[in-house]
Amino acid sequence: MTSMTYRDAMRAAIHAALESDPRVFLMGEDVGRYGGTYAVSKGLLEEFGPQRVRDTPLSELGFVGAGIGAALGGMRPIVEVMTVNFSLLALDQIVNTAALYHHMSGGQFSVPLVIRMATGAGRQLAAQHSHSFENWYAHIPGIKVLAPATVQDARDMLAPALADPDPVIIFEHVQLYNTEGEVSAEAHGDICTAAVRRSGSAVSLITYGGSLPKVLAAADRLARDGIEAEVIDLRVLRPLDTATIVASVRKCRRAVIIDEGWRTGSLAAEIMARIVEEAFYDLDAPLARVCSAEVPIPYARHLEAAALPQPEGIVAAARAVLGR
Amino acid sequence: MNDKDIQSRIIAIIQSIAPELEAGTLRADQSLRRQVDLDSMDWLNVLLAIHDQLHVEIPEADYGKLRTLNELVAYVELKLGAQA
Amino acid sequence: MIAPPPSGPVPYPADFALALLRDMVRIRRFEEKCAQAYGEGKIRGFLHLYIGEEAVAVGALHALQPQDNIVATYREHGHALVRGVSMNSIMAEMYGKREGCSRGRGGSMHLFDAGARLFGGNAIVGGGLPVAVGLALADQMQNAARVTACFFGEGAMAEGAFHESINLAALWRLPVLFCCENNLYAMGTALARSESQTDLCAKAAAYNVPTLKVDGQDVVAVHEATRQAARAVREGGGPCFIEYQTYRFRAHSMFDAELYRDKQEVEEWKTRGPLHTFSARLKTEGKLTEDAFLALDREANAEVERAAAFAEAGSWEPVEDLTRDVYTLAEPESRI
Amino acid sequence: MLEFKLPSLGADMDEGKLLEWRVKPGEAVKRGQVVAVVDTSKAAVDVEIWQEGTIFEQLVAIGATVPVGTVLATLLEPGEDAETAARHAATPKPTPESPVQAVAVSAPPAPSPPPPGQRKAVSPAARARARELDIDVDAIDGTGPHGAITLDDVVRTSAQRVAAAVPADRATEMRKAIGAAMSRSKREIPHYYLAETIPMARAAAWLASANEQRPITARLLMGVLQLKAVAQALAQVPELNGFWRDNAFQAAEGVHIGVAIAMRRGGLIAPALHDVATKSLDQLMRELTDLVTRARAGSLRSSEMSDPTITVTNLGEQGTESVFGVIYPPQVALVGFGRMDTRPWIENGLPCAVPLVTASLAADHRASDGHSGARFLIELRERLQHPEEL
Repeated sequence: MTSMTYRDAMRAAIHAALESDPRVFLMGEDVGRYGGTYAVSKGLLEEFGPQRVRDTPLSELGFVGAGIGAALGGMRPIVEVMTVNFSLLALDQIVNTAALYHHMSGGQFSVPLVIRMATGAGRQLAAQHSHSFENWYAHIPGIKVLAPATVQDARDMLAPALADPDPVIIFEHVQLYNTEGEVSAEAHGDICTAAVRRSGSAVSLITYGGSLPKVLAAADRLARDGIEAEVIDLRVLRPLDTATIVASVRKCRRAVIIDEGWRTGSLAAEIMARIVEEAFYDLDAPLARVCSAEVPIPYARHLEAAALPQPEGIVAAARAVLGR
Repeated sequence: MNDKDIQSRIIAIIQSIAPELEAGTLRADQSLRRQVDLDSMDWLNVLLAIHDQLHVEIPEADYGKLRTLNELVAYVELKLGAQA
Repeated sequence: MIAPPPSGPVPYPADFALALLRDMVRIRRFEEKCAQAYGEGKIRGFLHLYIGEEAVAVGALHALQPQDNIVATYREHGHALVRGVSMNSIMAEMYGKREGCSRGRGGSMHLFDAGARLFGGNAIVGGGLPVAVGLALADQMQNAARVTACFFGEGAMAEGAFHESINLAALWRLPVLFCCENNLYAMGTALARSESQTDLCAKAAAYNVPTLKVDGQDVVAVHEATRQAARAVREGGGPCFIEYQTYRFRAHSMFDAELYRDKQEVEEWKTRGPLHTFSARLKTEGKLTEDAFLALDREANAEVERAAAFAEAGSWEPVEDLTRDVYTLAEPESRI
Repeated sequence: MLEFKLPSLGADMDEGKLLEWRVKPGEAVKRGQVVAVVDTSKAAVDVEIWQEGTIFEQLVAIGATVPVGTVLATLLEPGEDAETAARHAATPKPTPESPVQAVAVSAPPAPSPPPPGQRKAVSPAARARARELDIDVDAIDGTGPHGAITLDDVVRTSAQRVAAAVPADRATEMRKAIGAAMSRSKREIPHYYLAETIPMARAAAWLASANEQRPITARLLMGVLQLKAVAQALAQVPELNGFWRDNAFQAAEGVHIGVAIAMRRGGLIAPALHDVATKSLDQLMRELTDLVTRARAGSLRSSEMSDPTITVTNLGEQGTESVFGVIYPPQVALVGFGRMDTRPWIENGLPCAVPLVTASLAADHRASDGHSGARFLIELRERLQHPEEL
């Protein structure tokens, strides 16, 4: 086992992909000479050259569309959209081209494209740079959506994503880049199942991406009072691993979903709907969720902290469904 | 719904209020409330159930026409016929 | 006043000239059949006909090679026919049948054919441009001697997609042929009411891209210009922009009342129709007789009738296949 | 013979108004020729014909609005003349088979049954009511999805159980309890008895009109009016409302009337209806209905059993003319209502048939005497003459 940061793990994954498959290339704003906004691609330009590590003009619609075209043309592009906030400019290409092509062409064309985006808040970047829209993308049939939350997943989910013949979007929460973690030698990262990060039986705490550390902290605090919470890391937001979610809720009979998106129409809402559809008779308490306050994420540190899900809120929600 | 169905539905309603009643022993031509111990509350509940399950409005003024099971069935059938 | 009808010698042997004419007639009769089928309720949704602009698709696509990539728009029946997509499968697609070239899922605006490297119609104005840039990028990275021709109307030049795409292509010297079919009206908005700079070539030249302006009604001029541009692009000269000045004789789609242009202008442009002007030139040069034209027209009509019958007899895709192909690898049901 | 039908000219066009014919009967037409002008939701549109032939008959008049597909005109095919055309006219045309197939709506995954050995599927509502009626859900077989137990299953089970249980142990227990209370009452309490006949015409008329404005679900019973009248009368005679403890009378603050409820197969319970004086008739009716239902289902709360400040027994239409009850210690009074029916009565000197009820009072002579008992019954009678104030 070696220890590395989430950022180093993702760079190692990209490096391995570039090295092992000539069809793979990285394209995005400042991924080359600047080394990547979050320094994920530092050093790759020097090693692989400008053809395979391509800085693009500030044209999200343009270069995401170009990524789609290159995938149709036989390449395996990794397109980096600096953050999900800028991906709104490229939504038309993702929704109206990438996601539709295989079905609408009657199965003739596949788009083996990976798009990576930073996401989430917590760095005082204010409203326009702090969005969480994973649920928008997880709503779209035809694409897959991943949210690696651990360093191991950051390293191991890219390869299966590149191997997948359909578009895959990988969300990397900004608060995770600096986290450290153990990484095993050989890879084991599938892109279709959720993971039980901490087993327990009192309540299921279901979350993904940047919220995982907060949920694990909350679970530790609950454990001090003898409440053993189970923590589910979704890892894949589309398709949702409903089986793992329902199995956990059947065991614990209570669930709290922690989701940094806004509550209304959130991924948490979708997960609650599936639990009620499939595990209604196993519930001993109403489902609960902890989401961001429905407000443009403010700049001031204390306000941003108040807007986002925090361990205290997660503990309180867990206690509420336990009635303790 | 013919009168056979209506009768069996009404007997089921009375049984839900007076579980001890055996359907067979009920005489359709004699006073219902004398054969089955139904006080005014029970009787109101019977009419309520008929209203809910058979969607028939029974004003208080008609109570007099509903002494026996036959009268009750005929009354309900007449009302249902009118609505169909 | 508009220019006189196309004229002058046809520098091609008779068989090639007749091939050009045949494709134009095939498109014309096919589109007329579509209008009829739409009236009978067999084709639904939106239908954008290519009548009047046939010379652009025929002239341009005959100047490209089978291995080239084609990205088109929702007015793409003609392009699909000239690229060799079977008329049967196109008509079946319009009828929504499983035998359609997109299994009945795309309809008139979304014709796809992997074999013909037709990467689709596209109902989003300018939607195909970034995709074309990507295809060319892939070819450049794989040293494939391929040209990606993307067709779009002058309306698309007001979309961000056009500017981002042509800038990327010029910046990375990608083998893209930007084919602008300027038919003077973006749906109901005339060119001067949508573009501050109406000289479209000047607009494209601002991106350091060589441009050509050609009479889109003259299949010879179209063919020559496209051949010259395609050769330059194929040799790695970077992208090229061609403006084909053309005109659609019918409404933007089924139906609009054409309140935005007057009937007189339509009649004037009909005097510059691509079919009758080209066949007149061929007759004067003895490469075509009236009987030969009638035979060619009958042959086109027969092909159209066969296509309509094929589509009529086609089958509906079973509803059980509704979610087939949403993903390439069939996902286990519980996972979606 | 060919038919020229109004074509559908757009995705959202269902009908069109014929503005103009561009051709006349007898005129030859070619494919693609404009033969008419039709007005649609957007604007007037030239309509082309896609058949060759000569116009035979124009079937739709100018100005008429017709749905898409209507035959506007008939045509003679090239080389066809009028009378051969007539013979063809009768052959019906096959209509295109409709493309819309029933779309299989994929039902959402039904909650799968709990794996065997796992505990039973019980709906939250059912689980809550079962806890209230202290019923063991595992003993119930459910009628909900996959055999899940529903609220109805619990209610039905409890009703059956109570009905079944009473004859066995519960009834004998209850009998013993009633026996003990009654014999203690007779032993310790010096009862005195009074009775008064009360005209009920006004009350009955008021009740009939009140019930006309109420849906059946909110209909009032005469018994509720009687209970409220008792509570109002007690305000004038408080010494009948309270308890005899440590050899002294303790007056009760509120009026909580123990309503005597006969169990289905024998036995009697008199749970309390609280604060009768301050509640509306509608609220009392709702609470009485709930009280009777739960009493018969055996699910009374202990608070309801322990603290009535007076008891009322009402034999209803099946009862006798009058009833003289036995006081429930430690209460000091019991009011009885006999069967209400129409009997002869003198009103301002004239004989008439009036609905009457006999109200009786059994009271503890240690706490009150005949004089106050009589004042109570007269006040009760007076209250029932003003039903609108109840």
